[in-house]
Amino acid sequence: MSDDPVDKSGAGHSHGHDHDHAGGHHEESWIRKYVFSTDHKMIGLQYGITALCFLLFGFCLMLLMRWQLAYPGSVVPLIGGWLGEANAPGGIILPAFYNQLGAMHGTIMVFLAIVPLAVGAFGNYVLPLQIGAPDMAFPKLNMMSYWVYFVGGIVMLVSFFLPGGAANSGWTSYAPLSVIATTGQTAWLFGMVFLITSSLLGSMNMIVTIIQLRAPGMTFMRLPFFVWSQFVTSFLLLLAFPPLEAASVMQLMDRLAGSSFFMPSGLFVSGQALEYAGGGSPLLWQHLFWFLAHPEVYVLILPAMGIVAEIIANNTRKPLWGYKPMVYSTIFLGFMSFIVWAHHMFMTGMGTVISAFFQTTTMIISIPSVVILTALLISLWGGSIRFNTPMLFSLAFLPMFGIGGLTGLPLGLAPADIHLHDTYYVIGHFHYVVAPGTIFAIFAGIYYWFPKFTGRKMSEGLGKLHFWLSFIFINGVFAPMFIQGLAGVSRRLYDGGLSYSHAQPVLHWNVFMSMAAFGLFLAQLPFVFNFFWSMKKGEKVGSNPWGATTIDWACTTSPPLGHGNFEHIPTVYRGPYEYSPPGADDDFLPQHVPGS
Amino acid sequence: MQIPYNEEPRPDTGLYNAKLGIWLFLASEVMLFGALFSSYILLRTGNPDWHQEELDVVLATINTLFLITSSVTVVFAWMALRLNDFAKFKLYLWLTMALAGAFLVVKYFEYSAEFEHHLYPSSNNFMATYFTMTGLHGIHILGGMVVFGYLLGPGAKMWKSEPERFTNRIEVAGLYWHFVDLVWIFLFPSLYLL
Amino acid sequence: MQSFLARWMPIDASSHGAPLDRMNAMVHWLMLVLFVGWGLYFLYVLYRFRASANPKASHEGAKSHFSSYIEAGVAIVEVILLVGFAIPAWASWVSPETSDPEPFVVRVVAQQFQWNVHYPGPDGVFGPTDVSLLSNTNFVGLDRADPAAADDVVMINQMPLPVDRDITVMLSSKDVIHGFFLPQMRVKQDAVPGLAIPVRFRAVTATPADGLFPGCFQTKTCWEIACAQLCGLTHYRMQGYYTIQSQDSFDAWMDEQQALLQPAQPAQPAQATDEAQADSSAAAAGGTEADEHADASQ
Amino acid sequence: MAGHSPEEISAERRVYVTVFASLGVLTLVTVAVASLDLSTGAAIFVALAIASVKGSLVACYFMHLIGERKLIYAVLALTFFFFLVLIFLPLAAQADRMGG
Ligand code: HEA
Ligand code: HEA
Ligand code: CUA
Ligand SMILES: [Cu+2]
Repeated sequence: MSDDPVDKSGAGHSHGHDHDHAGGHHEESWIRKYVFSTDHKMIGLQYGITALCFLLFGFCLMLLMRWQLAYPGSVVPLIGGWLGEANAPGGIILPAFYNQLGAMHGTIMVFLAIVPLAVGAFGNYVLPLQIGAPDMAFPKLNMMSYWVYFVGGIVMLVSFFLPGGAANSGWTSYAPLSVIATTGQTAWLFGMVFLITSSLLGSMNMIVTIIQLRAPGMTFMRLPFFVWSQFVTSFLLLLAFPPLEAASVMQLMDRLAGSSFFMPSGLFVSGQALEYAGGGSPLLWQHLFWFLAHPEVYVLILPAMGIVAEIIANNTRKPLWGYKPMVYSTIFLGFMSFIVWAHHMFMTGMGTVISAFFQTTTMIISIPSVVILTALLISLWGGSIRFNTPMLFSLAFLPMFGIGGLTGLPLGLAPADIHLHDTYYVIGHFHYVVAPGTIFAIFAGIYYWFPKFTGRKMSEGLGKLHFWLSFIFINGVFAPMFIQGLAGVSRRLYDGGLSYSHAQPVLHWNVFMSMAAFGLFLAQLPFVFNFFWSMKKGEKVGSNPWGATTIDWACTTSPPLGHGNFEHIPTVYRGPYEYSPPGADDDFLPQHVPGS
Repeated sequence: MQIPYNEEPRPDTGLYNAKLGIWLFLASEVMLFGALFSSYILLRTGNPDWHQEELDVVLATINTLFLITSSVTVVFAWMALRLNDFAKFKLYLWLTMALAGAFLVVKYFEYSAEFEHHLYPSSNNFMATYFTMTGLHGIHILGGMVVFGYLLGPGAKMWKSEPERFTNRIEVAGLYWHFVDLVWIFLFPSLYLL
Repeated sequence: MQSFLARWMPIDASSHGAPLDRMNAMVHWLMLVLFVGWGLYFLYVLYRFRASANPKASHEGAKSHFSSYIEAGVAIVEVILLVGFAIPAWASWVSPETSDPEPFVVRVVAQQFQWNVHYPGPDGVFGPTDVSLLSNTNFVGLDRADPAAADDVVMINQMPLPVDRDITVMLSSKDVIHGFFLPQMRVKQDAVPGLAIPVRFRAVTATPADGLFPGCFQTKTCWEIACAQLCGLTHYRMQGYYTIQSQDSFDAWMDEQQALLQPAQPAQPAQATDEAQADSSAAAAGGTEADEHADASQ
Repeated sequence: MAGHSPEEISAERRVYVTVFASLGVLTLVTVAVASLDLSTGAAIFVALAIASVKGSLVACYFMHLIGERKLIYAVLALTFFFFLVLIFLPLAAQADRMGG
């Protein structure tokens, strides 16, 4: 195989001017290289590491909750004493603390872990390589996005130490509860303003990069599917996030300046009438929140689909089946995701017409997902399937996303949602899409691109162990949630439903699910070990260890990979997945290699 | 390393990077202010006891004229650069800064007068909307001034090294500035006149 | 077909529940068919096209178009579910056909962390309420001075209802958003402060004898009003109790309440009777403790 | 992109000055109309119509949207559609509620 990029230096680009680009060709200082780096690869890694830490942190918050759900009101073992007297006197979690954990688990997982991983890390690192760009279009802005994200994360973390603790009104922060909540909510809102700003800068950068910096010959229909998924995702981030930014500002006004945007007249809390002007609308908050948050859930899944598509094409050694329908479906999905949001609000008293509208759009939006999933499934047909670790995670993604997606259908039909809304059924639905869905895709991506990050492969043995244990345990955590949900167990219950009689027949599942969650935690140890061990000791590999066709594998592999990525910008001659071309010796024909 | 299309437009899109970037940014700004306008309409139509305060139309009209004028000066600054007239450019951009400053000063007096009449965001939802929208708009003005300040100060060096790119920067900053003007054009009647 | 989900779901004692459950079951059948079908295909493909068995991949892959038919099939079934079931079912949830000329109306006012139930009494007219009258003894702000209020009954966390009547619950909230959830009635509705939302349903089965309080809290056989929406600290125990009774026993209960109201004292006795009527443990789960927590919620 | 020759630029300048004058006039017109005591509906319509004209002038000439690239139009069309969704769907939801 050829590691030499095609020599067509800077075709189509002109570099007329000398300029005093700081540190351009000189040895960069440590700070410029590792901290305030403008290299998209370093920024991608910064995003990745930070977000993995948040993922672990979010998981740990959840483990505390799962302990409480399994054994309500009993002392948290091992770490109970460290949780602080205000939160867990004597190691027993208080309701107030449980609510903080829940709100922060949701917020951290969504905004600080998964989105930064899927978009910040993979998007940043892989995307410019896949389109043959020397960097992102605006490297300094890229650096800024990361640091703004970082500050947002710190604000969220620090909020645990405020009087009254972190935000405790759910990740949805429904008003008026959130408006009258403790100071943690203010920190949450400020944190969100930072996180949203970061996403905006990042997505704008990403779109410009994709449109402007594609290598010669890289037409839109030759883009790897991963790039398409990031492209659509970026538009969702760009246009759906600002309304929540506005809403956060308005909620801040309500909390700090005493306005009443989300406060209706005549509230009477804890035996006292509140002093305020009134006339606001609690449902306005919900509209603005879900206007963001529904597109947001596709932000969580689209990059995952992109990663999975790359890996499936590579490991079936054949082109993706239905690349074009997949691309069109993704665009359509992105577009539709702006007009389904109120399916989260069926129970707020919706009339017939509006609910019919949102039910219809919700059913319509399920079709492109079906098309994408079907295309991926059919892509397997006729392949020569290699079951390496990235492929295992990618394959598992399909039925797991299937379960999550399919359980979205009854929720999308308002009459069926009457019974299921705000029960564990919803929790089960979306965790199937984000945990064994997106997290698995992210694991797959880490195993797959690790050689690009480090020049070494991760251990396959440990990887497979990680996969099988995770697969079993994660289903153990989430499958019983559907049963509990059907039984009518509400979500966000401090005691997991203990005091409700209709919950009694399904209560025993709580222990089972929590045990599976602890098992899931243990199952991550091989991964963490593998991750660090392989950086130093993993098998050394060449630039293109998987025999891949996309041009991220055409540049020499990191660490030598310098700022600028390619010695010469490659020229692209064909579509992204020319695997097993008829009549060729090699079973893959990279995009940048000339010839038939 | 050099990022392509910082100066010259990419042939197939006809755009240089920052131009596309700023329009995307403005698109997100449309959604930001859109959400506020949406809230304003929803709260106002949904509340039978809505109370619209009388605001100072004269000051707001003056401010509107300031902003419109500053939009002209900023395009003139850009034109001056294209004619290679750096001195004129500086003059026009300083003028823009001055007009923006004047806008904020007037706004300051407006706010003080409102506080004196005991009108705060907590008074009613009209005042809350008013302060939030004009406040956010004011922050955008301030942001614009910071950008112009940079382009007149340390950023001006680029005129020597990469004049094309510098001219582009001015165009892009101008686009942002016109947008801020445009938002005001809608804020003015919705808050002061209706 | 319904038994498929009914195994896990609470029993359904309402008139509108059966079609909802049926629809829910139908969707789940669709899901199951898709999942099992694709699942079998998936496993087969993984086995048949493993690299060791199929060392050379086919460039074209699948040639048939059967997937388009499946996609079209899914779309058609979804359209049928939507147009044939979901939209009409929602329309009748929003405004059900009533057979009662006069539905039985009751107000439910949610608050952190209890359900206040306000009956109009035998005269069928709600006494006026006002925010300024709200207090820790007058939970719905009822103006007892008004004649229409004289026979009004206010209960905390207790909601007896007559069977086979069209019932309208006018739902509202005093503080934050709560979720009014009657699992056996297939009723769920957010209680949004500032709005009064009518929730209409009809119970077709009375609560079984062992489900009637007092004492149901220990035996776990009662029917509960659950709070579905996160509303603060004690959201998890914002529990009420409702019973569906024959019209006779409901009337008898209402008479008892009227007798207790006789001294014609405002508010106070009505509350006291609630406490007395509710079994100790049930009351403990509702009113009294909630007040303690309410202070902490700010 | 606009040309660089001095003639073209001075033509451009004339356009800008004209637009500026129109904006100024329209501002005064809005204020004048507002003092006319129209019915609420008419007042809102007139004020927003004038604002839209002014906005279009700024967008078309100062921001040279007239003669901008297709790509930018596409982005703005998409944004405008979502903007309308954001304004009108919540209103529609508020209008169509259970129990009227
Ligand atoms: C990544 C995230 C993600 C994704 C992709 C989805 C996808 C979907 N979601 Fe989900 N959803 C969430 C995240 C997500 N959701 C979250 C976080 C919440 C809760 C928020 C909260 O309240 O806190 C939620 C809540 C939620 C609700 C509100 C429920 C309620 O509160 O009452 C609804 C209602 O319509 C809904 C519907 C849907 C639908 C119809 C889809 C569709 O797009 C799904 C389409 C997919 C398919 C139809 C699958 C196709 C499958 C096959 C073809 C078979 C394959 C089989 C094998 C491989 C074996 N979702
Ligand atoms: C992207 C989103 C996301 C993700 C990934 C998860 C992941 C998980 N969630 Fe989460 N969850 C939410 C979003 C998410 N959740 C939201 C939005 C809510 C609603 C909150 C609310 O009510 O407001 C919620 C609520 C929620 C509840 C309901 C609580 C309640 O209602 O009271 C439960 C209960 O079990 C739960 C469990 C879990 C579990 C067991 C996981 C597990 O899958 C976690 C698995 C994690 C891993 C496998 C990570 C492993 C990490 C590493 C290995 C890091 C390695 C590090 C280095 C190498 C440096 N979640
Ligand atoms: Cu009330 Cu939850
Ligand atoms: Cu959704």
